[in-house]
Amino acid sequence: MSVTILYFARLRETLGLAQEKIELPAHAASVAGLLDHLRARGEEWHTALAPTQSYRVAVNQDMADITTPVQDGDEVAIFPPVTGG
Amino acid sequence: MSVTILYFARLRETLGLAQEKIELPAHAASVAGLLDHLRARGEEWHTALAPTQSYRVAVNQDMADITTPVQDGDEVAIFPPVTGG
Amino acid sequence: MSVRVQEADFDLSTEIKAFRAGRPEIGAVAAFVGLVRDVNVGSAVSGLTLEHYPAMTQKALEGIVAQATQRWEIFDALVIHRVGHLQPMDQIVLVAVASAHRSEAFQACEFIMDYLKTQAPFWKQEQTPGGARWVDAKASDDVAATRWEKPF
Amino acid sequence: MSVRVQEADFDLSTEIKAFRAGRPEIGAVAAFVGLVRDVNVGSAVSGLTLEHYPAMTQKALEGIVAQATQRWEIFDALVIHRVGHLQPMDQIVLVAVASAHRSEAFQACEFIMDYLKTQAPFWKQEQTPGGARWVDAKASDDVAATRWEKPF
Repeated sequence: MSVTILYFARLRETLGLAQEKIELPAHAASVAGLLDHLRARGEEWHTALAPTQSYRVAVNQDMADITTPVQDGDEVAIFPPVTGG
Repeated sequence: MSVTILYFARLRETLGLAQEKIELPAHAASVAGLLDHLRARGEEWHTALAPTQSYRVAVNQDMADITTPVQDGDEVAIFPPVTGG
Repeated sequence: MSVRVQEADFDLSTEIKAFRAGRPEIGAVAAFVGLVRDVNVGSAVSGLTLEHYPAMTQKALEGIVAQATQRWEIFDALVIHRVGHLQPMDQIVLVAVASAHRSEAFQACEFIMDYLKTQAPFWKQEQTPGGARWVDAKASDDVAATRWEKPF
Repeated sequence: MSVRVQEADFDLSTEIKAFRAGRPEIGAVAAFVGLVRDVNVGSAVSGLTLEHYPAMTQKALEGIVAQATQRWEIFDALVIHRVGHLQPMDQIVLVAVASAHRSEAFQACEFIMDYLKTQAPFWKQEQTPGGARWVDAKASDDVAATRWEKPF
């Protein structure tokens, strides 16, 4: 299935990427599965998205957690804790 | 001793008086003494200034209670609970 | 610290701009505006007259602001309170507090309003279809002021 | 309910006037303005860039305001948040809440700010003498947001 991923702020700079479209295997159809899939890309991804790092994930513009399902056509955003206001 | 008394809002209307200067006997030199002195003026005063009524007293523009001393030249104000803001 | 009692209306932007001019250390301004409502305690209100005790008002308000300044880390506080004749939707009072961070500004602003409501010598008389009537103090205002006495 | 994300500055009086126009049932407006400080975490700050996630920002802010509206008896709430390049003393955010009485307006206004700080997808990058740096989220903001989860 096809998923759009957006990266923001410091995470966008660390990973050198603002947006991508990926094919996600059906067995990875959750935020946890998607993160595992991305971490497998190598050291930089493994470190930036380690569970001990502070970051947030939104699925279709709603705050999500690792159990949130990811479906074909979803927009997933990964970003540092927010600092507006 | 000479004391200026100010009345405000509903109390001013009830007593029909905005301001007066009175001679207060030395034995009445506190808010409690002053109130007793005023209550002795008659039924209307006795009722309006009964301890069960809701009103406040300020001495020299500071909120006071019945133990607050009253001295020669003081300005005492008697008024309903405040309703600003 | 600035405290003003006046008949004239005030402009929020003008007051807040003057209040924080040249002070880039301010990160937060909490403000409260009290307004004349067209209904109160079940009656239509066509107007309001605010009476006060001039010699005491300024002193009482400055005392309240001084307490807030001692209690919270704030840079400054502003109080403007109107007196005289007002109509529904008119502004009655402005309290603004400036600080580095928002929590202190919110707390000090609410504290000043709660104390102003119970300590500052203002009285409201409303014009209603049944005639003029003095507004009674609310027990809820005493409760609101009392909660600041708790240690924290 | 009105939520706006914009690069342009806003005028406090204009916004509050529009917000409460023709609504004489409003007795209280609590407002908060967040400003760019010239110093943060020990460094001089010469400017700020605010990035956001446009598709999510509006939805997140409307969700926060909807929660406040369900939770407190308020008439209306307004949120304006700026994005792009800002300088010290510039306005960043305005939150205003209108209600009949002050307590609800204060609480809902602070609630919206606390949730905005932890839930709305904005990120600040500061320009300092040591270069640009992303602002870290504050643990104190998480604590501030958590306290609204308590029953009351």
